[in-house]
Amino acid sequence: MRSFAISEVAIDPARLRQALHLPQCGALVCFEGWVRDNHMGKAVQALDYQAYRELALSEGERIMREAGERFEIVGAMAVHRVGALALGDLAVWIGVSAGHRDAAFSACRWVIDEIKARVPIWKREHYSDGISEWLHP
Amino acid sequence: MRSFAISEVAIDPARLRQALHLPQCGALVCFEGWVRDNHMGKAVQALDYQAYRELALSEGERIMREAGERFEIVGAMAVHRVGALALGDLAVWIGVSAGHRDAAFSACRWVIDEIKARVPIWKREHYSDGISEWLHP
Amino acid sequence: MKVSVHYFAGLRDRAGCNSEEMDLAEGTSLTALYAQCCARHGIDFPRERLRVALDDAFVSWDHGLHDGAQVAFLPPVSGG
Amino acid sequence: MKVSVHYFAGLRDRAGCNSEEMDLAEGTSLTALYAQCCARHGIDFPRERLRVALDDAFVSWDHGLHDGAQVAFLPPVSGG
Repeated sequence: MRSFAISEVAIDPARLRQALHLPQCGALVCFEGWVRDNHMGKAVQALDYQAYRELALSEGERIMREAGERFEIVGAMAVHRVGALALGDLAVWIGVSAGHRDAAFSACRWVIDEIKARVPIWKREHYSDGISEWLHP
Repeated sequence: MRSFAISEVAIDPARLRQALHLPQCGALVCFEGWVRDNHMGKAVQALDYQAYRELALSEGERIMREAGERFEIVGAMAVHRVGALALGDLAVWIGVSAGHRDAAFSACRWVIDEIKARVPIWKREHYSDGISEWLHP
Repeated sequence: MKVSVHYFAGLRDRAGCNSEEMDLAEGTSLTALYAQCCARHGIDFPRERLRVALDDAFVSWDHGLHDGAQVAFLPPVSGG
Repeated sequence: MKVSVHYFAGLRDRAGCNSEEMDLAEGTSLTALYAQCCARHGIDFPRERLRVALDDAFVSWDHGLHDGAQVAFLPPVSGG
């Protein structure tokens, strides 16, 4: 199972995790990216994610497919939140199940790195000084 | 927060994860080790974990403390199940939260590797051919 | 030929719209289109830092344009 | 002196008990104690592959024994 999704509503890790629970798997590695209260020393109050939806979905699916070719994994799912998020909200969830932990760790790490580098989604941070800006690293 | 626990009852990942949810964290990495249906080509039906409880707890706590010294993390928790487990049961859960994903991934991986190498807990696998044996790798 | 140009993130703020229709001379290139968009909206984002997508797929900057094309100029992404 | 010996996993199966009390001559070493346990229960697990714990802490094999000591011979672990 491979899937990449974009969600306008809160991500539910418990439900996603359940779908990766397969008898031949000994390992699940999950990554959760949360909205944290600071960025480069500036206090963050909230943020928005904006996606180029069609291209984000196809590029996301491509990443999940590539993960299955590069690593000995069984299941892999990723969900990225879009819209307005508050401090502590879950922005991205990735789960990878595998026979052994090595592949699960490597693939999960690879997937988040590729999502951050390739998927057309942008973040705008709202700082406590009233300024907000799109991050274009 | 650092903690290591041994549990005679089913581990609850949702509750554990919640405790690691801290405002300065941008990343959570969780590892789950499940009872899988095969080991080295043999069909597994169930397994037992046996612990030297006092020493397992002190060695586990030492690992969690060392993780906090080696990596830039905020929270770290690990729970190891003991007793009789069925296929698909959760045997070990580890969660590490951090400002950034790099430390969370590295520390989570390090903790499970150290637990497997150092904590006095043993696994006995019950195979479908009726044989059962303690693993002493 | 008519094309639609889609803007995201910082470029959307600068353009003041999600997308717009533009009427182009036959043979207009993607780089020339981007230059027109920059001139129209005062965009100063260097082209070298952008990726470009045509009809919901990444393409290279020397890819041709066609009537009805959906074009998007994509600033460096910051998801995750 | 009296010591308690605790067994785990494969050693427990072989010894047929979780733990036992043993009465030792003063100055008995951990390696000599392990040899006695092996002889008594037909254990053939090589000492080099075991760790040893005294009073719930890992110790080296040349650590001394005392009256009332809690000793555990630990096969390679397989948790996780």
